[in-house]
Amino acid sequence: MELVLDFLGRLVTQFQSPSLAFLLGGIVIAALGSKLEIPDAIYKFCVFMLLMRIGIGGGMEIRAANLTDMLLPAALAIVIGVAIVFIGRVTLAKLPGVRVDDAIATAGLFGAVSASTLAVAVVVLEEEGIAYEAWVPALYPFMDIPALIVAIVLARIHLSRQKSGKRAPVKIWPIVAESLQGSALTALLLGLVLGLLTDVEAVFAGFYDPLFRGFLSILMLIMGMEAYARLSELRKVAHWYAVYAVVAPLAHGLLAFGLGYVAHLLTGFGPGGIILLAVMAGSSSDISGPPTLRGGIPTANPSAYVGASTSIGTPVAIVLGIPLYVALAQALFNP
Amino acid sequence: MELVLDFLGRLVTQFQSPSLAFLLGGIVIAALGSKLEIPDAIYKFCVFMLLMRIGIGGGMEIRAANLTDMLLPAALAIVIGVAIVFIGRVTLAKLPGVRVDDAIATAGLFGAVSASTLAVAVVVLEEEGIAYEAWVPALYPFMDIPALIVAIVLARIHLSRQKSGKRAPVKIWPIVAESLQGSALTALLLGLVLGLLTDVEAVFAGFYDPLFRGFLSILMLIMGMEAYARLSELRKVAHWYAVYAVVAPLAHGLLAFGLGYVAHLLTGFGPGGIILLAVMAGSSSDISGPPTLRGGIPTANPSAYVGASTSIGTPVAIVLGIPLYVALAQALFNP
Amino acid sequence: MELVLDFLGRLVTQFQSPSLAFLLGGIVIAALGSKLEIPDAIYKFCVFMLLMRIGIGGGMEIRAANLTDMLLPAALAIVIGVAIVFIGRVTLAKLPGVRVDDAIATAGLFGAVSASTLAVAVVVLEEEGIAYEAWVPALYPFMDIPALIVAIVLARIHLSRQKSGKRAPVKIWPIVAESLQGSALTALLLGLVLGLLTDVEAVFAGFYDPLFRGFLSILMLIMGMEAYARLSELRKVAHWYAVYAVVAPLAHGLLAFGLGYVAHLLTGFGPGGIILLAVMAGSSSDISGPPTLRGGIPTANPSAYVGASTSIGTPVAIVLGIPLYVALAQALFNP
Amino acid sequence: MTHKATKVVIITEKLVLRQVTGIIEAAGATGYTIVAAGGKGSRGMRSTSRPSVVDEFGNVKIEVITRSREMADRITEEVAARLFENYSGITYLEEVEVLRSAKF
Amino acid sequence: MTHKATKVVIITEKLVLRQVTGIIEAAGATGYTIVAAGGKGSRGMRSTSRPSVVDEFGNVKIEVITRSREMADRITEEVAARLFENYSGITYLEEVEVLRSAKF
Amino acid sequence: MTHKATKVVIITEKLVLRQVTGIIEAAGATGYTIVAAGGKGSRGMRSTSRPSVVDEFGNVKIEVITRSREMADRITEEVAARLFENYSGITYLEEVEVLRSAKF
Ligand SMILES: Nc1ncnc2c1ncn2[C@@H]1O[C@H](COP(=O)(O)O)[C@@H](O)[C@H]1O
Ligand SMILES: Nc1ncnc2c1ncn2[C@@H]1O[C@H](COP(=O)(O)O)[C@@H](O)[C@H]1O
Ligand SMILES: Nc1ncnc2c1ncn2[C@@H]1O[C@H](COP(=O)(O)O)[C@@H](O)[C@H]1O
Ligand code: NA
Ligand code: NA
Ligand code: NA
Repeated sequence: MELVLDFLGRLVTQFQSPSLAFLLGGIVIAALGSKLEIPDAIYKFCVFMLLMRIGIGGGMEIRAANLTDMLLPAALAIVIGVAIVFIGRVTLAKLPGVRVDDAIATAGLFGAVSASTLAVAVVVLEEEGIAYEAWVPALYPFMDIPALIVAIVLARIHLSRQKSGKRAPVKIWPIVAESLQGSALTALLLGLVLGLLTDVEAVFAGFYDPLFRGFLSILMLIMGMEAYARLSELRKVAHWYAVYAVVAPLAHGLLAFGLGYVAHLLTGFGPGGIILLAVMAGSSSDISGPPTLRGGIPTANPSAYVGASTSIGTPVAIVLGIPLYVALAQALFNP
Repeated sequence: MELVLDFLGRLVTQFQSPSLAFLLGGIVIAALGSKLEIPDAIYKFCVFMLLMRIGIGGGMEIRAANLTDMLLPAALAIVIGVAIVFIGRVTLAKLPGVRVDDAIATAGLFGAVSASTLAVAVVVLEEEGIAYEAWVPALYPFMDIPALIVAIVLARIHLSRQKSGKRAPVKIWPIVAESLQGSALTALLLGLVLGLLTDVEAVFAGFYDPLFRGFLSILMLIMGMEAYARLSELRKVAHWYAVYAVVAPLAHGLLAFGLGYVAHLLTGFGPGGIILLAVMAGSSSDISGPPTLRGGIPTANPSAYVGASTSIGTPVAIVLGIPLYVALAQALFNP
Repeated sequence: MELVLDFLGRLVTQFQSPSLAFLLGGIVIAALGSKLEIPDAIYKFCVFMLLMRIGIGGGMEIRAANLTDMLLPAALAIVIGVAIVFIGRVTLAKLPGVRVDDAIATAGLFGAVSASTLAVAVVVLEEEGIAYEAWVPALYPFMDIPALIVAIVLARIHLSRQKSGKRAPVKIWPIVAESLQGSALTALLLGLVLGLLTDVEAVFAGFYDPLFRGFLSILMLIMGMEAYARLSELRKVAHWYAVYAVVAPLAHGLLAFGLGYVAHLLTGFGPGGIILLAVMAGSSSDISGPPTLRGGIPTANPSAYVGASTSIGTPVAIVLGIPLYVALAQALFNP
Repeated sequence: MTHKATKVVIITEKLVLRQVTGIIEAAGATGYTIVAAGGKGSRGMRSTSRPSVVDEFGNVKIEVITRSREMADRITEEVAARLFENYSGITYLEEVEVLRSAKF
Repeated sequence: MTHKATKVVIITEKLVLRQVTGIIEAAGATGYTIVAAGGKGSRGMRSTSRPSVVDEFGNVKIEVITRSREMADRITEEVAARLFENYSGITYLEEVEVLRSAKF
Repeated sequence: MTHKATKVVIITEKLVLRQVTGIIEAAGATGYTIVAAGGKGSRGMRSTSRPSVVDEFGNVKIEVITRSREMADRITEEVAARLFENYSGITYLEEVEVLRSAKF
């Protein structure tokens, strides 16, 4: 009961939090027909700043961290990413009116990670004063890449079975390479390596870190406008996608929260880390995922998976997911 | 006499003020044939930052403000915006060699408000240590929208009279909607609402506010280059536009100053607020006005109204107007 | 011996310095096939910020400086810029398989100055706590323009001799004007004038200066990616270009260091200034030089000169050059 | 197998893009392609919605592959009549051969 | 002196640009030109690699001047067969006259 | 009513854009349209005024609708003679039909 009240209280407060306010602002102005344009170059730059900030911050922390502490959470990230896709394969893909490859692509996107949702969670934790192992955001690729790979592999198995009855072998490495070479993971990993190996403290503290929240606010505005713009696409596909997009983020987040709590019991993984793990699981990729899936599962309809993720999945993951995990953590750790 | 000396002193000093220096720098390098290019994306981003800063700042203040204090200045803003257009209709439009619809469009543009001129004034006030009611910049749309609407309505009345002898009804709401949906007013109003309703203090104080002056300096540079580039267009139209563009900003500014002073006597509207009201009246729209007029009065020649505003109106409003109103305020309030 | 150790120590440390780390990071991710894209608008903005920061900073210092102190270093800058081109004319241009006009263009590019290399040196000096006459970066055009002019003149003399046997007169002024009107020199000189004549301290201290290092880091990343991308072009031309691109930056830097030391003995030119003079000499232009040369020596193959400069010259100038001159200065001045 | 079709090209101010695409859709075309363009013409200048110094691409070039010559003519005439009195712009037609005849 | 050549135009999603240029190079063309484009077609939407609100130019228009009609047909058919089942796009041919005949 | 006209297309390095438009204006054309383009040709590379990693559009595509075939030929030959020895570029002609014949 207290949990519910705490969650609702947080929900109300969060509507005033800047990230969410910009997200909702974006939805509202798009709905009102605003012609506001954020140039593509600024959008890309916001994303770059975000990923560099998360990467460098993570890298600087890993230096100080005990590497063995990271093993279990990293393994969990992989397990969660893979599990989400299989769950989608046996639920969404079985629903009437849903094409199997569209469903697999959607599950892949929801298994992958949204850098901007993760960034919002980082800001919320900092505002709430909840400590977290700063290397946790660096687990991003451990969940992201496996989810995309498994989705592409499952889709190809399905397609080759449909066609010929027998399975054609799927090459894994090109999919991994393509993910890593994509702009999102490159920036994140570059930041990670720079933070780990070089003296970037000054430029981090004087540039990437202070500007991070501002650019995040702009990115949220864009994502809000985008969420509204994509709604019309979602209307063209089976309504099951909308149902999945509401339920899946919270289900995935809670699953990850539970596994994170097990890690807490086993190795002392902290509450902030658990929340971030849940946020990553509950988020759906908005930057790197779609083009990878478009290339890897070309027969899948992007209106289905991008529509579900951008229009509903991301708003749900941010608006409902983040306060839910924070409330859960408060209930469990500061009862 | 003292007023004149104070004004001249300010004028000289202002030539060293950064905003003006960048504006003049832009004019000079354009005249020297510089190939410096500020990318369109950066230009749009500067404008966005400016409007968000003014909007959020205004919104945060309105929270604390006494709403009844705002009523009279808001009403004055509307009156001034409308009056400027009517003044143009009976002066500029009657001059020889001036087409009526061109003149009305020009008056509409001078009635509307320039966000960048307003931003320069805000910086000057802060540098001079002159307090102002922080919600005054938020009066922007109260002057801007009525001026554009009245201009479009007057032009259509003129055109339909020319054609058919009888007046066709003009729909007001689409013009209001188009103004509000334009990128400039959306950003300003979005900022206003965010500042009013949500906890954006952190991102305001850490991003929008500190970066504001820097982006304003870049915008001034662009506007200087643009002023020079448009001069050649102005040469193609009647020289009365040049005369209007020199006289109108100061006349409108002084009119607004006078009305603001009346508000001071009636309700205690402060000197900083009066100056900003005069600056808004004296400024001519550079971002949102031109496309609205281009769409609303398609027969009017943009070389006339944009040339007059960008090449002469804005430099006069900034270089002469702002120090004039500041000197006047000093003379009146700190004699 | 100590010098060598000091240099090697610095070299190792510098690999952790942020500027270099971003440069190497860019090379590595390009080599790994990353699809990371920094938008053109952001690239141009980084360059603009850099040049304005150098220009304004220089201009503010010149105000305080004793102008006669600047005479000898400025004269040296001219001499060095011109000398580098003549050295290239009698070395690179005589090598087998090297076309004379290609060689002259290459020497011109290496005589000209790289704003980004200079900016890295400024950051290194600030980190190392080595003082420098802040007007030294403002000597940039004194070395840059003469080098480009002499290269274009020598190339035209060569070409007209080839064709007709007799020399056609070459007009100098258009080349100077074109250099000055180019985006790089305009921004630098605009900054210089603004810093010299106007009160830009606030916007400098609140915007251009603090953001400078961050944008420099992004520029280094771009230059690293670019260095790798251009390597393939370099492979298409004679391997002498690669040899020149390794040797020339250090040779030019040491020559300038020596001349700077003479100025030290004569007029007390400081160690920081000597280092910056050497860095300018050792750098090769990446922004303004190539288009000027492309227009001025149209017959020269840009694959040769841009490839040599971007792929090898700039990395050598930054990675080896800067620590070398710092080590030399330490050895000479703090023995 | 290819077959003949007519391509309509419209170059005009960005400001009236929505009106042009409205005319195209109303004419029943299956699609259109838009490219950002700059240029100079008899009016000498373009729409003025934003500083020309930062934006060389104030025009748009719109191309429509039409099934029939009649549709092409209809689009061309409509655009010229409704827009080109007040906005600068040109329009012209080209003969092309399309592959997937079914699409147009 | 000019002589006739065939221009192949392909308008498709930016995402498959590399595959298209691969087909063009494999066919032996001497070059190609790429322009950023937006548009609307039968599929109604474009690739989704980035927010559509910030990027109106999710398509590319690729033009190839080909020496021979056979090469033009080969490129057109290859692109249609390999890409247009899963990605949106159109392709068409135009007759042009080239000046520097040696180049193509 | 439409009538025939010739469209000149020039694809070359951005660096020489001013020289190309100078030639076009000197030839007496009523206007031209410019589009940013990227591409690959026999020289394999483009002008190098800025990092290629950030700028895929180092070329420009310029189109001119000309009143007469003679003007088209004059522009084409002038551009080829004055620029294409040192700068990369191609040029070709297309037949088009213009609507507002008075304009060209
Ligand atoms: N002769 C021409 N050839 C190619 N494009 C033209 C021509 N004339 C006009 N244009 C294009 O059409 C736009 C509007 O032309 P105008 O209405 O003549 O000002 C110009 O900005 C050019 O982009
Ligand atoms: N009739 C048409 N005319 C011009 N461009 C078209 C046409 N149909 C389609 N396109 C272009 O081809 C792209 C893909 O079309 P589609 O495969 O029909 O979705 C669209 O986004 C347009 O850019
Ligand atoms: N066969 C071709 N088809 C289309 N465009 C071409 C072709 N050849 C060259 N181009 C364009 O012309 C530019 C210069 O070509 P080049 O002079 O051959 O390097 C290239 O960058 C392309 O944009
Ligand atoms: Na996820
Ligand atoms: Na006004
Ligand atoms: Na040099």
